[in-house]
Amino acid sequence: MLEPLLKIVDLFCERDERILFEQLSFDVQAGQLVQVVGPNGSGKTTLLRILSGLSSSYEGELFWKGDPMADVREEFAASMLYFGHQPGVKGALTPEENLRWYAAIHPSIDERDLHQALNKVGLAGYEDVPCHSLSAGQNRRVSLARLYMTHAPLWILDEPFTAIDKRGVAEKEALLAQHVEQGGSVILTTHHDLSHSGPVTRLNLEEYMGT
Amino acid sequence: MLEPLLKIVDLFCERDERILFEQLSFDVQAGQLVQVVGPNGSGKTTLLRILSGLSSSYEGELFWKGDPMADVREEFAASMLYFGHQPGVKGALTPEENLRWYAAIHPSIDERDLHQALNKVGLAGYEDVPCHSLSAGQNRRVSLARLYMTHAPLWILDEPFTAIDKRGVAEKEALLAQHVEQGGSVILTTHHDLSHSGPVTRLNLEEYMGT
Amino acid sequence: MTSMHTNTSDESLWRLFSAVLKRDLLLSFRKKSDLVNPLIFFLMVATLFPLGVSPQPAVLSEIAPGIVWVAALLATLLSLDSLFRSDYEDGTLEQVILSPQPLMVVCFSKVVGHWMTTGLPLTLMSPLIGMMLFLPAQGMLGLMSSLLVGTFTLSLIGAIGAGLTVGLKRGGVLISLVVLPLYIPVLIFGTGVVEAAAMGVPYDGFLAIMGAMLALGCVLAPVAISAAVKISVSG
Amino acid sequence: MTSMHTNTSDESLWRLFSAVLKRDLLLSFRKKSDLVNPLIFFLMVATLFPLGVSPQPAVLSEIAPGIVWVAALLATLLSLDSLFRSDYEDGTLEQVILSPQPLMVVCFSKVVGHWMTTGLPLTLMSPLIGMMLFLPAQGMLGLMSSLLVGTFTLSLIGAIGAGLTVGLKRGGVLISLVVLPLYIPVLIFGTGVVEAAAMGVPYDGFLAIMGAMLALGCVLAPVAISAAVKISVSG
Amino acid sequence: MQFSTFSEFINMGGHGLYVWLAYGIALAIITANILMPILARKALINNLVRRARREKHQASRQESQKL
Amino acid sequence: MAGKKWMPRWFYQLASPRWCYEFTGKLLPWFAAIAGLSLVGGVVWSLMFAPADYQQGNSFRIMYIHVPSAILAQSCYMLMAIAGAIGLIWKMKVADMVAYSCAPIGASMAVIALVTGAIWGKPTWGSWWVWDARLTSMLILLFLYMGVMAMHAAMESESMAAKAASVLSLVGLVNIPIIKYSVDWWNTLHQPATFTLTEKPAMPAEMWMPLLVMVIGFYCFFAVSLMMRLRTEILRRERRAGWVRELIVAGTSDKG
Ligand code: HEM
Ligand SMILES: Nc1ncnc2c1ncn2[C@@H]1O[C@H](COP(=O)(O)OP(=O)(O)OP(=O)(O)O)[C@@H](O)[C@H]1O
Ligand SMILES: Nc1ncnc2c1ncn2[C@@H]1O[C@H](COP(=O)(O)OP(=O)(O)OP(=O)(O)O)[C@@H](O)[C@H]1O
Ligand SMILES: [Mg+2]
Ligand SMILES: [Mg+2]
Repeated sequence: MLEPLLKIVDLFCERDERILFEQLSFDVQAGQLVQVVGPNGSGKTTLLRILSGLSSSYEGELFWKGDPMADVREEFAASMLYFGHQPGVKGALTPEENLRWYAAIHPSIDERDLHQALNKVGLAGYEDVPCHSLSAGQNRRVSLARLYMTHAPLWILDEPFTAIDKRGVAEKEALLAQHVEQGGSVILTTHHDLSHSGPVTRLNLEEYMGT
Repeated sequence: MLEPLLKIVDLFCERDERILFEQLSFDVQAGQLVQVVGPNGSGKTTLLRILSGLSSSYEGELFWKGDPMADVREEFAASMLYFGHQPGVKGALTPEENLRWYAAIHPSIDERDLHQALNKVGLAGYEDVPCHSLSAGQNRRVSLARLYMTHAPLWILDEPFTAIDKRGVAEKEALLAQHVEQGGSVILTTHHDLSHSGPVTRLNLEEYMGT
Repeated sequence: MTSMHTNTSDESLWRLFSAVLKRDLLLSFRKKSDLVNPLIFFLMVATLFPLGVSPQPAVLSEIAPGIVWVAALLATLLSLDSLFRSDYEDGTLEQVILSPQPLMVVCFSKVVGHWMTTGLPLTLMSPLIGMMLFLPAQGMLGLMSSLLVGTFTLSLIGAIGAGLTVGLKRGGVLISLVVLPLYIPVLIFGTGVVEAAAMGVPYDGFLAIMGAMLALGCVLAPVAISAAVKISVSG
Repeated sequence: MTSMHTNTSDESLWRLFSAVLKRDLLLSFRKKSDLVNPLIFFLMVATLFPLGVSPQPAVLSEIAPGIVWVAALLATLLSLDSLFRSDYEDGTLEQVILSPQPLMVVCFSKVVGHWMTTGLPLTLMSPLIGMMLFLPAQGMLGLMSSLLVGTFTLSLIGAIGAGLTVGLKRGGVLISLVVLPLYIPVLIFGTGVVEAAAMGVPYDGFLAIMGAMLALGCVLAPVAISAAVKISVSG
Repeated sequence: MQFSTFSEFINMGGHGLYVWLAYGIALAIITANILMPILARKALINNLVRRARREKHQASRQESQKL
Repeated sequence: MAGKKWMPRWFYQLASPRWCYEFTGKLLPWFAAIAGLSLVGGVVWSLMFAPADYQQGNSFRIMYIHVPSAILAQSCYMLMAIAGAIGLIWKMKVADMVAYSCAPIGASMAVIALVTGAIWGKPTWGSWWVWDARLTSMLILLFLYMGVMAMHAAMESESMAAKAASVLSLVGLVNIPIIKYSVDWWNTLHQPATFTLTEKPAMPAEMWMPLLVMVIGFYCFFAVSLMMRLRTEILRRERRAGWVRELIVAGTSDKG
């Protein structure tokens, strides 16, 4: 294999006197799907926020395609798509307007795929309903529609399947499998079993737990 | 069987010009576990909010132990425990203080079971950590601890397993099974498969979908 | 498992009242800033006027009663926005409404807690501001007594607005619109008391009227507040 | 799949700027109340003074410049609290920070949007309030021009406070503490302009100083705002 | 020496109240500024000592359990 | 970190909390001694030996605490903002702690200046308070301190609080000259200065000598108080580090 897409070296993170993980090193290759697992409070969200660049309260080093993260922050940002606990959907805007806005702020998201994406997540017919009158799951689907529109090679997803119904989950899993097959990478946490996503590398945070 | 605990007759609900469900009639008996199923946006949350008394935008009739709901609102409130999308946990208070407060406002919740309940949900050792520095799953566990402290016969739970890890889900399912066995009733929505909860009655909202 | 009836005896109501009050005070004391910030805001707003209007003692002492009262009114108003908001956002308000306990008592208790953490300290601090605005020394007692009675009325009225706007995303300014017109009688009588006191005229008549407004508020406001909260939550 | 570089050419920055601005304006126009509320607040605060202070034209016209400015300042301040808050709460702010686009441009664009929906309408409405407070007619132009320049400076400075407090549960009063001291120069020069104009004295010197403050703000504030937002979000 | 008698010194030519009040308040605030860090430091060290002792205790207990 | 090579060595040593703890431990007794001596000496001198002002009489003696505290309140803000900037730019923890420790000291100096000024004003101007340019800008300075302290108090995480407070104090630093200028201008427009603080009779040496002593004493007191707060803060934030544990285990004998 070539240079790993993302390389994590000796990561250490502590919160409120408790070491969440230490000596955490792993590589994410192109074409790999990494599932971060661990019980509640083991630090999955914390790890994902560190990897995406949202949090800087850690020690250790991150490399993007071989370069230290600090030097290539912008390039990394352009090639990464993050999906957090909050769906990032404005209630007063319609699904369509929400996605257009995402296309404007993120160069890897292509506005032309918008209608197709809404179709794929099962929101055809809801294009012009303001999001605050959608259900919990529908709101998350709006945000997930970005996955159908992006060219970013790395996806970081924090519990993307929360509140999504069975069929929706199966579809999303297929999408992940396809993305990985095309050479993209995914890092995700979920309490679901991944059954339709092809080979999965598991990263168990309990193994790196502090003493 | 005797008088059903909760009787729903010809319920109709419409939102934004779209009929969510109509002619919905069903009974909840003591000792029954009802799972409301349906895809995202089919109206599960809406139904649960109507049943619990949080929402009154519906047509149809509800009976509690044979009496029309409006007449026995207070008795119903005392015998029902609701768990919604929001965990209802104050970030600035510790898990213990949060639960004490619940005991103060709800007569069916017994303060003496507090420590045992925290133990059961795996939060022993976090009694005096403010909840804002707990993870998403831990926060929901605080709220779920109420289930271990209550004597209320009817539980209404809206996606109680969101963000809870595998082992936690199994334990909660066992708790539901035990509650049902002791003659309590549960109405819940969840996108998980219930596998450890004994017999489950399913209410599929798609069958009552409006035309 | 038997159904449980609520015990609405006086004693149980009192227990509920004190549990809610204790929790709200605990929340305030845990975040000290919640206690101090309205005070500093009060002080700062009062300072804006000498800067904006005129620093001359003659001018200031004339407008001092109005300024202190307007500043107190605004400080109360702003701190009110958060009275129900955090409870709403994290889902506790939903739980309170669903509980069999009388919502009115819970609401009244929250208002008392709010007053104890804003109105009362505001009253205690008012002489300082009175001094900075050259309010005559004989006016101080009138200032404090009118604020003591008045701020509680303000909290009661404001809580109605807070309850009505709690379900809205950007309540911030809306609550002012709802509440300010209702505040005007309090403002008029409050400044009336202070002006009378500053001139050395007896002011117990005005103060009695303020007391009457407070009594009326204590009776009627809790009903309105709990109705407002219920509407907002079960929208 | 190739990595994508950001195109930070002027044109793409302009596109980003206008996309953000358009969205914020759209959000305001969809909730009409957001547009109207600061205006009504402005009006109401200005009406409190005749009630609280004194209804006499002589007194009012003397304190009018100060009152209009203080009311405008408070209206801006209160509406600022929500500048980043809803974006923070629903997770959009997180996404903006993670995007490769320059945060400074996004922040500046949001401030412009805020000014267009509060400062500008406030300026347009100010003659009405000036009239109600018996401000001499020759002072109106000074009032409007000082507000036009000054409210934008207020929005810029206030946005720093909004960015710093956005992560906190009860930002409400804190933002006032942080921002009010920084507002004082604007208040002083703003009222200076109005008073000079009302007396018929030339005021372009003061206005030039306000312009200079605005220019300084435009250069420095976006840096501080984006730093503040980043700190708040990434804890 | 500007004052010939002690009471003159206290009286400060009629301004005694002001002068002594000012010096008194300043003294109080300055002492508070010295005392508060000392107290905070004491409390912190006590805390840390207690924690260190507790950890040592726990460690030894775990040792003995293993044996 | 750019520009590493051009930084003098002490800068990096200071960046180490441990070195800083030990270094301040050595300095502390010296400063404490100077502060104690000059404050006691200065107070005795100013209360008993300095001549009374021919206009203001003995209330003039208030100046000997009023002026040093007013000067100190201003320089403390500078130090706080500069330390904050260093903490922001070079991510230096010790600088953050210095900034954090400065705020309450500066605020209390501002309070002393205001209170003593107010007390002085009563016999001199016949009123506790006037909206004079100097007094107003000192009040605003106190507000700025309060904002910074409120920021620290409101944030849950220490590193976040430090960064946020630093941004705020830097913004305040840019604003201080503007505020000063505007307040000066405001006062001259509204009211012909009835009392000017600047227009002082040339002070004779026996008047300004004790003032100089007091100023030195205040600065040394500031250093002492700052170092004590800083040391506690270092211990608190580094409590997990090995050297702190050793220090604690070695005994609580280390006082200071
Ligand atoms: C609350 C009231 C007062 C405040 C906040 C205040 C504030 C200040 C400030 C900020 C300084 C500047 C120190 C410096 O940077 O050199 C100062 C100096 C001074 N103040 Fe006050 N002052 C107050 C009242 C008074 C009064 C009533 C007097 C006497 C009549 C007075 C006399 C002086 C003198 C003589 C100086 C030294 C002048 C100089 O060094 O330039 N102050 N005061
Ligand atoms: N506040 C609202 N105003 C108007 N319509 C709404 C509102 N909330 C929800 N709806 C509509 O009601 C429908 C049902 O929403 P509900 O939240 O009950 O769905 P749900 O079954 O709980 O879905 P999920 O599985 O996603 O939680 C949605 O399709 C939505 O369009
Ligand atoms: N804001 C915070 N301040 C301090 N500690 C925190 C904070 N947020 C989380 N923590 C701590 O960090 C730990 C890890 O939290 P994190 O959110 O990363 O867990 P998680 O693995 O995502 O859990 P979940 O499955 O419940 O989402 C928690 O145990 C919690 O105690
Ligand atoms: Mg998580
Ligand atoms: Mg739902």
